[in-house]
Amino acid sequence: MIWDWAFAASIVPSLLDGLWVTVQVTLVGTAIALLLGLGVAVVRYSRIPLLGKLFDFFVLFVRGTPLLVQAYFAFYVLPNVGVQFSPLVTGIIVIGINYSAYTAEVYRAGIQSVPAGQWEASTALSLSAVQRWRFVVLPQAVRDVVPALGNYVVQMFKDSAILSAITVFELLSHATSIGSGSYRYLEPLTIAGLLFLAVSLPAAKLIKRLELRLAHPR
Amino acid sequence: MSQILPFLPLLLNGLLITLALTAVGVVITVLVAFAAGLCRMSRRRWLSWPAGVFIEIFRGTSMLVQLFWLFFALPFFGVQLVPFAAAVLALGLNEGAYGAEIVRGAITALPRGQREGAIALSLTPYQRMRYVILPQAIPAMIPPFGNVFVDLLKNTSLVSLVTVADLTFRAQMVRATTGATTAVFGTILVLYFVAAYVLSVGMGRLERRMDPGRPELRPTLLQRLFRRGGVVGS
Amino acid sequence: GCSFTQPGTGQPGSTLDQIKARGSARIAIANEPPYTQIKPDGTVTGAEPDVVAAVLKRMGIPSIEGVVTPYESMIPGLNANRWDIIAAGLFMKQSRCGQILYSEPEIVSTESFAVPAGNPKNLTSVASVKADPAVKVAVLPGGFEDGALKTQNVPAAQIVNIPDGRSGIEAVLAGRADAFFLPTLSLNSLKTDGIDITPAIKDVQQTGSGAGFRKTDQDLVNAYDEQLRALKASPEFDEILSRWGFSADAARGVTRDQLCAVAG
Amino acid sequence: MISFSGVGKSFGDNHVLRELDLDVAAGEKVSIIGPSGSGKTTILRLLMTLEEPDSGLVEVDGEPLWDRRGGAVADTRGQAAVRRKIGMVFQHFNLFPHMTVLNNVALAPVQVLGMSRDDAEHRAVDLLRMVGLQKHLRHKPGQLSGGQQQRVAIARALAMRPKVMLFDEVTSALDPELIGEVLAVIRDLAHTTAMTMLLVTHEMRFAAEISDRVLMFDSGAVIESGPPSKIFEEPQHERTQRFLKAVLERK
Amino acid sequence: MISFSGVGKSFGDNHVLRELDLDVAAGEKVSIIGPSGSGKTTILRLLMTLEEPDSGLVEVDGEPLWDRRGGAVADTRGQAAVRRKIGMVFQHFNLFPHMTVLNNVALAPVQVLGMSRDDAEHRAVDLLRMVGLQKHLRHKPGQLSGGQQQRVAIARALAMRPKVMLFDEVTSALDPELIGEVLAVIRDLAHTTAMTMLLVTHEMRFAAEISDRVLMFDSGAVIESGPPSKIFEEPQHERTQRFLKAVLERK
Ligand SMILES: Nc1ncnc2c1ncn2[C@@H]1O[C@H](COP(=O)(O)OP(=O)(O)OP(=O)(O)O)[C@@H](O)[C@H]1O
Ligand SMILES: Nc1ncnc2c1ncn2[C@@H]1O[C@H](COP(=O)(O)OP(=O)(O)OP(=O)(O)O)[C@@H](O)[C@H]1O
Ligand SMILES: [Mg+2]
Ligand SMILES: [Mg+2]
Repeated sequence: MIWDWAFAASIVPSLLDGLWVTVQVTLVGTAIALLLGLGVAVVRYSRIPLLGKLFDFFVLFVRGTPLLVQAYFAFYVLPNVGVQFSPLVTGIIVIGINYSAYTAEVYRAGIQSVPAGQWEASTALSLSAVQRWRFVVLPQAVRDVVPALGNYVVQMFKDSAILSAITVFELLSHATSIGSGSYRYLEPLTIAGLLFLAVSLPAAKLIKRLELRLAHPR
Repeated sequence: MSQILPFLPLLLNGLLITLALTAVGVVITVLVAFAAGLCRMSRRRWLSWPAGVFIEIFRGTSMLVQLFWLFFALPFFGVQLVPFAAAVLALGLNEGAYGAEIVRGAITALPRGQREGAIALSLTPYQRMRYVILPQAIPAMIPPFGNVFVDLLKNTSLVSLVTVADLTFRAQMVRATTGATTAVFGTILVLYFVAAYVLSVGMGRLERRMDPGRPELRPTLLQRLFRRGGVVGS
Repeated sequence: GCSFTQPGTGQPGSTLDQIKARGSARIAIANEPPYTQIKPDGTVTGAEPDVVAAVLKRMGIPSIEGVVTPYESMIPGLNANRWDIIAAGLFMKQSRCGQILYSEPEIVSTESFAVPAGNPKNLTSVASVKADPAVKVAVLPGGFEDGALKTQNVPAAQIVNIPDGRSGIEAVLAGRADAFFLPTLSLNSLKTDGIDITPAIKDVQQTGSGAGFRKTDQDLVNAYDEQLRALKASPEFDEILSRWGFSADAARGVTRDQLCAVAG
Repeated sequence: MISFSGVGKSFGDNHVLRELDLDVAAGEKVSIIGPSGSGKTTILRLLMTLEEPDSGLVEVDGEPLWDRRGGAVADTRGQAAVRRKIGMVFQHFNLFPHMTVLNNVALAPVQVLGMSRDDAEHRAVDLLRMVGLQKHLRHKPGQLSGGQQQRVAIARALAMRPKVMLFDEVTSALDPELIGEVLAVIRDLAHTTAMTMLLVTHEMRFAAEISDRVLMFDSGAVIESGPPSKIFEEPQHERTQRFLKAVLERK
Repeated sequence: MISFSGVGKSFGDNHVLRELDLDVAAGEKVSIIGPSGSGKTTILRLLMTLEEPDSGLVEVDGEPLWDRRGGAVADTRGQAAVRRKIGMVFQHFNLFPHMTVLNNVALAPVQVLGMSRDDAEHRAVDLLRMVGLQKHLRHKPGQLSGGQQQRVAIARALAMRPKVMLFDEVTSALDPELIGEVLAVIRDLAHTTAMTMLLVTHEMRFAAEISDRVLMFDSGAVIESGPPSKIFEEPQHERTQRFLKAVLERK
């Protein structure tokens, strides 16, 4: 028998620990990506002279390079310039920044879908730039793009496995580490895959539902 | 930077592997995407159901887990792929699963009348697909496929974790040998970026070329020379 | 590239037959000088690969092909038929000897800590690490040292995983770890300014490595051991090991059974 | 040429056709009128196999197209051959936007009838000349007006040499000043060919002019039928009177 | 209260305003009429700083809003304070769809004027009662009819206590039966407050009833101006006569 059920059962608790780390990485990474992406989108949309161009390039560059290499860069290079973080923190920051480039594009689409009349009405009410974003534009822009953002959260959940390469001890690392101790990869890798599915499939279904609800309110 | 100059050929060799992975990956992605996407839309349960399971599994798990699985677990089922093949298969299946949804989306987005117009002309299902549906759906697929291809290019870096000597793998090697961490990773970041940029510019070109509503081009000289006689100009 | 043989069964044709037919064997290495090293042009060298190459040559197999992989995937990869032989300085110990077959010992070595210059925390033994819970030691996950710390019950919180030797030195320099635990000779080849290498650590057992094989390849191991014995009896063996800083006599002085008894 | 007997069709709870019986003789030109939702389009779509009936028998040219008598599962062998005798023109043209006008018309003859490309193009050019579009062979549908597109659609259907032509409100999607050119083409067809024609239309004057017979439809049944002079001038049924009054007033 | 002198504005080659001079006294109610594209909306948008003039001077309440005399770069310091004196109601309401009616009205007083939430809501309730919507405080704009939405928009503008109110075809987007309720609110404002009002409208009868003065606009210039009785009953300019004739016939 290729598959060893007893062994498979014995490693599940350890893999669940790994899943929990993966979930934590995803949650904190999501918070970073959502906030930073929002900032990037607003700055780019506001056409702030130098910063806007800079952020344009940031988005282009981050989207044009692999997350793995970005993670390596942060992990190996940053300590040389005196920035000290644990692998976990480094990983969370890297994946958060990486995804902020994607969420920024999502927000942009949302902002563009807010009708010009909303901006004009804000001017007519003498709202300041900050107030306009805060009370009028963003609440409407974000609402429409919640499903799209949700899809990126699921994507981030899956991509966080890449952080195992910089020794973040998440689900896949747990699996390979079990492999190094027991010299078996089949069960840990298969169960790790199933755990990823167990989270991402329901999450994706939930987002689909949300999307339908937003598209057809009430 | 000067430390890594002697290793530049090594890195470029890695870049070549990366580009080869991307090129073969693109082919597999497209094949898988069309096969899975079309099967998914089939009315036959035994076609649509497995396609659906395939798509959900490959979209629902990590690319890296898939790669490890194909590399370290699949051999236990008696399937032994060389590293390059395992890598390219993992990439192609994963991105193909995303591509399948693109194919399906583009086809279902076509107005219903196109299919009905084709039925009214007694075209067979194959002819409908070949002459009516796909020629219109494919141009619509190009921009989203562009994103998938760029993703594919970036994901090739993951194969370095299963011993395939791509650009990232070579970079790790050069780094381990020289310790020139910043220069090595800086260099390959730029290389990846340029490759991704060129790829997306190329896809943009293709998109403009394939615009279906575009007026018919005047026939080129070649076409005029080699086209059989017919109704031109009648 | 796709053959449907049942890995482990050796059918059709055992690994020995296959590599003889190919004239080449795939060996797993870790790129950790002086044990293993891959040169920019792709040639594989280092103490263990050089020994393996010499033995294989005597067996009539002229070439080797190196695959660089982390320690943790060496045995799973061997079992998955990703490579034919592990030649990475993968030290023998009980658990490993239970999973794979080893040749007779090829190299024997000692273990040391890489520490910040002056060894500020005065780390000289595993016991001194356990004595101070604030000390963090970097290891390669799945490596011999990782196992050694774990069998001596060093708390997981004190162990920092790093992916390769270079990163270990960088971790010590950056303060992410207080010490980096690796074979003495490996550390010597990684040594840079600001790093000291401690003398051999006393409270880990002396250990050594041989070539690793799948359990189903007993015929290959037998053939290999035969030629290895011949090599070890010749001056060529001294020449290879001294080139990389190891002692040939030390390797001659131990047996596979002794090393396989090492706990862990 | 066409015969419906006991044909029923529902969409969910909506019983669109109930036990419909209807016969059209070879060469007959029949107009179908009636209020929105009465099932006019559904009849044409059944003939075009775009919908499947729930019960009953539909025959074309003596051969069964749908046989669901007693609710049996439809046997669709041979259906393709029967459908080939029918051409259809849609309200929204449904031209293929990625092909030239010429290719739109030549596609099916080459692919379905197996004609040579040259023959098919020659026939296409003849038909396009007939509908007055010989100048636009190389244009894409998007470059034409709605009226021109609809004329291409007629040519495309004719290219298959159908024995029966179906027209479903072919002028409803057109700007008023373009309707005339399309009706002129159909009038011409009606007067010069022996094709059987089934027309769903709201153009009462046109229907009167070209039809041998007019069917008044309501709730999936023929409630009145007869020559145009009778239906339009002395409708018997109260529903027909009301319908005609409403349509004529709207103009 | 409002004064344009020598104001020019083009969009590309399209010279929408040419050397416009225009004065509106404090408390005056002025209606602006004229053909489509003549620049009526542009005037209001300049006042609301939604567009920037190319040249000339715009003053409000004695303070400069735009000073581009000699084409100088506009100095926009102090502009916000001047703009705060002006309220505007748009053709398409532009309510904030994600806020309740109450919050729509109370937002700016809290955020811009720094009123306390309680005070702002009290004022909002008063204003919403005035426009007859006290029952809909907690509704979202999407739940209201167009006429109700436009009345909310008026209340929202009034909540800022503007000295000047701008109305840009505020009834054009409404179903005919809803126009009356909006006009009633504006009529009430015109008769009971001392606000300066600028109204772009096609409702001639309404303009006649509430305005002190009517401006006839064509191609970015005032071609005729005077009390409603004069403009509507004995227009001097041929263009005005033609325009009024066309508008009144259309009704
Ligand atoms: N695919 C469908 N699914 C559900 N209901 C349908 C479908 N197609 C048609 N119907 C319903 O069937 C009924 C008859 O439709 P049909 O299109 O035949 O009417 P019609 O007489 O052509 O009307 P019109 O003059 O508006 O074109 C309508 O109530 C319609 O809503
Ligand atoms: N943002 C803009 N960009 C380009 N042209 C514009 C813009 N806004 C207005 N215009 C042009 O300026 C001219 C005057 O527009 P304006 O909206 O002031 O006319 P109007 O008198 O309000 O017409 P209407 O009665 O149709 O509302 C028009 O020709 C219009 O096309
Ligand atoms: Mg219809
Ligand atoms: Mg206007």
